[in-house]
Amino acid sequence: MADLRVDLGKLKLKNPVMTASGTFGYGVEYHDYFDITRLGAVVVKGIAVEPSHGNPTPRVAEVSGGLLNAIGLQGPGVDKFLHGKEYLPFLRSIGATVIVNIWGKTIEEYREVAARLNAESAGIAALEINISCPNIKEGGAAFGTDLKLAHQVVAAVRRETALPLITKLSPNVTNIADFARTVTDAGSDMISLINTITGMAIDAETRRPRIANVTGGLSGPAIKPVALRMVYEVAQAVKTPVIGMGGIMNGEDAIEFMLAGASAIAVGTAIFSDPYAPIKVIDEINAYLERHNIGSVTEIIGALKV
Amino acid sequence: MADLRVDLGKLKLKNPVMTASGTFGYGVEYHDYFDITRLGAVVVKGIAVEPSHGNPTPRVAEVSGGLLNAIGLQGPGVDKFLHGKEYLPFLRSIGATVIVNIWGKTIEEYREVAARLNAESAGIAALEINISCPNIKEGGAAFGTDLKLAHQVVAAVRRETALPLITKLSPNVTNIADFARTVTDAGSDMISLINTITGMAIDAETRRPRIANVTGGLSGPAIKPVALRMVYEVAQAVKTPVIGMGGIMNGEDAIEFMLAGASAIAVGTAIFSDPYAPIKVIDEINAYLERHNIGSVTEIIGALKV
Amino acid sequence: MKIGEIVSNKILQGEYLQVQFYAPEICGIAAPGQFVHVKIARLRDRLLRRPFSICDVSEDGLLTVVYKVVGSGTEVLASLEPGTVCDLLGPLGKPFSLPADHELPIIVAGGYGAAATLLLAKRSPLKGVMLLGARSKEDLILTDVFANAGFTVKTATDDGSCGLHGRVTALLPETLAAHRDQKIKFYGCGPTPMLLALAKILQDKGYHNGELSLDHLMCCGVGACFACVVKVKADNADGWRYARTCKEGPVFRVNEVYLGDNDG
Amino acid sequence: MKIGEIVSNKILQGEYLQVQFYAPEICGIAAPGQFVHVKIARLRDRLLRRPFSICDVSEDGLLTVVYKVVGSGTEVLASLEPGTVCDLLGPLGKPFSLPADHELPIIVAGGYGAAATLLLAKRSPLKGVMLLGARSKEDLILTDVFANAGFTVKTATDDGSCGLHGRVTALLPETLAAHRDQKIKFYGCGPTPMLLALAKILQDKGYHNGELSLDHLMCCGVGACFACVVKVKADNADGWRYARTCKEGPVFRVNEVYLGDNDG
Ligand SMILES: Cc1cc2nc3c(=O)[nH]c(=O)nc-3n(C[C@H](O)[C@H](O)[C@H](O)COP(=O)(O)OP(=O)(O)OC[C@H]3O[C@@H](n4cnc5c(N)ncnc54)[C@H](O)[C@@H]3O)c2cc1C
Ligand SMILES: Cc1cc2nc3c(=O)[nH]c(=O)nc-3n(C[C@H](O)[C@H](O)[C@H](O)COP(=O)(O)OP(=O)(O)OC[C@H]3O[C@@H](n4cnc5c(N)ncnc54)[C@H](O)[C@@H]3O)c2cc1C
Ligand SMILES: Cc1cc2nc3c(=O)[nH]c(=O)nc-3n(C[C@H](O)[C@H](O)[C@H](O)COP(=O)(O)O)c2cc1C
Ligand SMILES: Cc1cc2nc3c(=O)[nH]c(=O)nc-3n(C[C@H](O)[C@H](O)[C@H](O)COP(=O)(O)O)c2cc1C
Ligand code: FES
Ligand code: FES
Repeated sequence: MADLRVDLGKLKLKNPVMTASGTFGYGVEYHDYFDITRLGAVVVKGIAVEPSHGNPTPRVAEVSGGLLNAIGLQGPGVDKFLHGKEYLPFLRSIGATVIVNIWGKTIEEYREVAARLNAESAGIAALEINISCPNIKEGGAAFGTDLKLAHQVVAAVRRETALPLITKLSPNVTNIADFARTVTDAGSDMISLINTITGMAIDAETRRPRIANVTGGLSGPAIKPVALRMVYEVAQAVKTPVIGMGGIMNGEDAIEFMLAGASAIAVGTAIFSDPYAPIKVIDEINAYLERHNIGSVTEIIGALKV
Repeated sequence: MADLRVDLGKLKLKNPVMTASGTFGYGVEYHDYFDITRLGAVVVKGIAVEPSHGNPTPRVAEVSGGLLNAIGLQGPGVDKFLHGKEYLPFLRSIGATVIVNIWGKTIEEYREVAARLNAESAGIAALEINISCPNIKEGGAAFGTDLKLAHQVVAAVRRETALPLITKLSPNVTNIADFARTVTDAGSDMISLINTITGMAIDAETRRPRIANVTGGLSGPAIKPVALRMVYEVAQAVKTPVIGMGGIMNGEDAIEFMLAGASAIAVGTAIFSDPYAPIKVIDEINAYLERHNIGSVTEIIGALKV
Repeated sequence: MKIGEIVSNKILQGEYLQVQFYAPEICGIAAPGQFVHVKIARLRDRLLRRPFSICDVSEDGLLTVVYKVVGSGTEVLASLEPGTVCDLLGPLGKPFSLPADHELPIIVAGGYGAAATLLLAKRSPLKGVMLLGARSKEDLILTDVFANAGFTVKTATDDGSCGLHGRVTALLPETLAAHRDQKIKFYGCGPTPMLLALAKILQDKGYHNGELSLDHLMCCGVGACFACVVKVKADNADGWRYARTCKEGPVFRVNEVYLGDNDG
Repeated sequence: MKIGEIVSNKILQGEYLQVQFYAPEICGIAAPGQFVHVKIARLRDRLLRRPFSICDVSEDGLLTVVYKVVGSGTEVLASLEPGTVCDLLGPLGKPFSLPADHELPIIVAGGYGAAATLLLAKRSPLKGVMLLGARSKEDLILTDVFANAGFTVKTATDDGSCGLHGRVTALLPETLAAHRDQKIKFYGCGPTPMLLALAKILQDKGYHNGELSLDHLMCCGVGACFACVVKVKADNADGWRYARTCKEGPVFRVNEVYLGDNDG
């Protein structure tokens, strides 16, 4: 067994494999399938101050090599997350490493959810700020596609908590490295990427969009080359540890992200195809390292030969 | 047979199906397979002032649902294109509708290639400006990801020619509609999109990038949802006729792009899978229209019900 | 035999096919109304599993699914030869609760709803009535199997080719009249518009003792992604919330079903 | 039989398999050294065709390809049963020119190079010498077929398990010595490093009468995309240009091959 531990600055993990927010619920849904404490970390679905309905249906459309979704961040709100038994209390009780993905519609909402989680942070290993949401105060410009807003939201959250902070970048930008620099500047300890790429699917027969929200986010193998490229660009641009994701289906994909510079990775859409995917990825990373006589997974981080 | 003619302002086509630049050579390569004058237009591989080697090899990598390429615009240069018998003279001789895709490393180079083509424009139906190239004078920033540069290059070409002008947008930007507005402003008569999305592929065994250029452009079905979304956004933002492309494999895909607002479409990577793809797309569009009792293909342009 | 191996795969009737998988563990614990989430071997460019109701289970571990070819996944499924191994997840979802000993089950079904309620019919202590609707005669599946299970089968078709000419819900009044003196438990499974219509009739008439199986396009199938939601009544300002049909459903109590604008 | 139908598909020897397609039109016009571009049925998530040299053609329209499983495409190809129909494009590429009546062909081959030169051997007026290299004995394919075609076969293996222990090019000196008085035409087909080494030897020694088959990862296969290029000598400032191996090649004259830094 190779040494799978990774060190992301303030966050130390038993292995580099996380689940991608929104694809693994709150963990409890998969604990019947495997022991989720084996994961490097469980990243839960986005949590906001208030409960939220999410978008109208249909919310998903399957496309070539991927999935388009516009779930719209349905969720229980921070109160229920902190106290409802199937949420954080469950994760605490089994001892999972938990990363809480957070979102808001204004900077104030981001700040507040971070403050609330900070106040009852037992069992929370880190916060992940999802900045791919539209800022309703600023007329809908997404935080994640505007450098100034991105800085503001991260800085606001940073002031509320000493918890390790991950900022999750949107790929729908011209220059991802600029965003990596800005959020690092604003106090983010780590960077995760990529979130979904905005896309659209149309039913030629009905002439309607295939998801009610018209556009949605593309995930899965279709986006892997774009994700790899962005992880590489960010790892070149900043020293901040990077968590890579986007279309990881197996251990080989995970290795590729780590070679490109990711210190950890997350498995998302693959879980819908195979609930055991995250565990298999751990095993396959280990097998790769053993086959190549590599003692520690840290040796492959950024080890791409260019 | 439905009426397949489309009208893109200054450019009138017998049907809406073109080939995507770089995937159909100079036409001659496919004339053995089918009569290429049947196409709405043949868009040739990018032409520059000088001949160009292109990038080192390997230049392509196959990925899930797509292709990553960094051909690097290998080409004969405008002189040979105008006079070499397997280039424009051949296309003229068979009476194909020809669109010449052009590129340069400086604004001056764009201007010059446009001027040269303008001077011997018999048989040229339109120019398509590929703005996805890095501007070597401005330190490598791609024309297509900088609003000011995009405007300048289109305006410079516009001054050289009265030929119908298409500007081909890069998808690697935060706000594609801004680019559509800018190039329209600068005098572009039409807009084509999308060019490839920058991506990367890594060989986990050798730890090397799978293409020599490290990054390359992603094309094929993997990018279709992103392409459809951008076509839709641009069609909403400007009145300029739109030529849609990105992952079109069959007639149904083509219909989807037209519903989203494209007045014509181009088939690219699909040709590598099936050289007859563009002709099949024409036939399948016709079959769709007949099945739905639609007399003219123009009726479906932008007819998405949202 | 391997787990997930296809044992037979053939036309059942009209457009419907029937596939049997070797799945002893799932068979051992499956309850009526639950489903399996199937990864279809060879459907390489599609990631998602396909959900199918469990139609029947046998003691020797054979799980039956009845399905119709509607797209690429079911097309590939239809082409799979016995011996092919598929990856099945299940049983998933909240099942129907069986009627109590004295309750007469009235099942209202359309489409593959007949398949999704067969196990319920087989396991009901009292044998009741099956009201089955379809577009046309050849789409009325499993009628003999329900009859063999002791149910009275009444049918309605859109084109009048068999049974009542019209909607299946139109069979309700005479059925209710015939069983006026019995305690009835209602079950429904079929296309969403049919179920919403049925829920409205039942809620309006005060027939609260019933369960409807409402489903929607699924991704994870286990409650993790919130793709598959429908609106159910809720104690909040809007009066509804989105419930996950894969985990909180597909079976909901009649009274839970939200009758306002329900996109689900 | 349908065009493109697989007639047989089985192990030839060691790691090599042999597939036969029914392709009468291609067989009718195929020349030595050309290839077919195969769309592999069922490889759904991969778009590209796979190029394979035409190993042999028969009068009844059977086209033979010899291949090795190296990735997903060839893996799927190996699993295809007779009766499966594949879409073949071809014959593609510039062929070898046959030796003139009085020219003695000396073929230097490695890997699937033996398959790519068999038709050449069969059609050569004078029967010459086949120098075949491989890693090990079991990779030396088609030696008997070349012998039957009248060729003298000499072998070299990296591990010394058959023939000369070493590189196939090391067989050249004695072969040339043995045929000192004849006009020789050289042919080469195999891995790029081997061909570059061979080209250097031939160019250095002034043996200009020869052709080498150089190929590279392909997309379109017809000269349209510029994916498959290798460097060839050119009359420009750099002394080289990228030539498309699918259209301008795969066969190039010995003298065309660029011996500077050649990434191709
Ligand atoms: C809980 C549940 C139980 C089901 N049980 C059965 C069953 O017993 N027998 C049966 O034939 N079908 C059943 N279905 C529907 C079945 O899942 C779909 O027909 C199947 O997923 C379609 O796959 P496809 O690849 O062939 O079609 P696709 O190409 O994916 O889609 C074709 C069409 O079917 C629609 N569709 C796709 N997925 C679903 C879905 N999950 N639910 C409804 N419509 C869908 C699409 O919107 C589209 O219009 C069930 C669905 C659910 C959610
Ligand atoms: C003109 C030509 C003729 C050929 N003739 C034969 C033949 O007769 N028999 C035979 O076994 N093979 C031949 N090849 C190689 C064959 O095309 C590849 O082995 C095949 O495409 C690999 O497909 P795959 O999906 O199995 O592998 P992939 O998963 O695509 O790749 C696996 C490995 O093979 C390499 N590879 C992929 N494509 C090619 C390629 N086109 N050329 C070289 N390496 C490649 C990849 O870089 C990778 O390392 C020929 C190639 C060319 C260009
Ligand atoms: C159904 C679905 C829901 C998602 N919800 C969230 C979310 O709540 N917060 C978030 O930051 N990302 C969310 N994502 C994005 C994923 O976490 C991940 O960044 C993206 O899907 C790319 O990884 P993948 O290709 O492995 O899925 C969601 C993705 C999917 C498919
Ligand atoms: C091999 C290859 C070469 C290309 N060369 C060019 C080019 O010279 N000029 C250009 O504007 N676009 C070029 N493109 C982009 C295509 O024209 C098209 O915009 C893109 O591939 C998306 O369409 P598709 O998915 O149908 O291929 C090239 C694409 C490929 C795959
Ligand atoms: S399908 Fe994922 S929550 Fe129901
Ligand atoms: S493979 Fe396209 S030019 Fe050779």
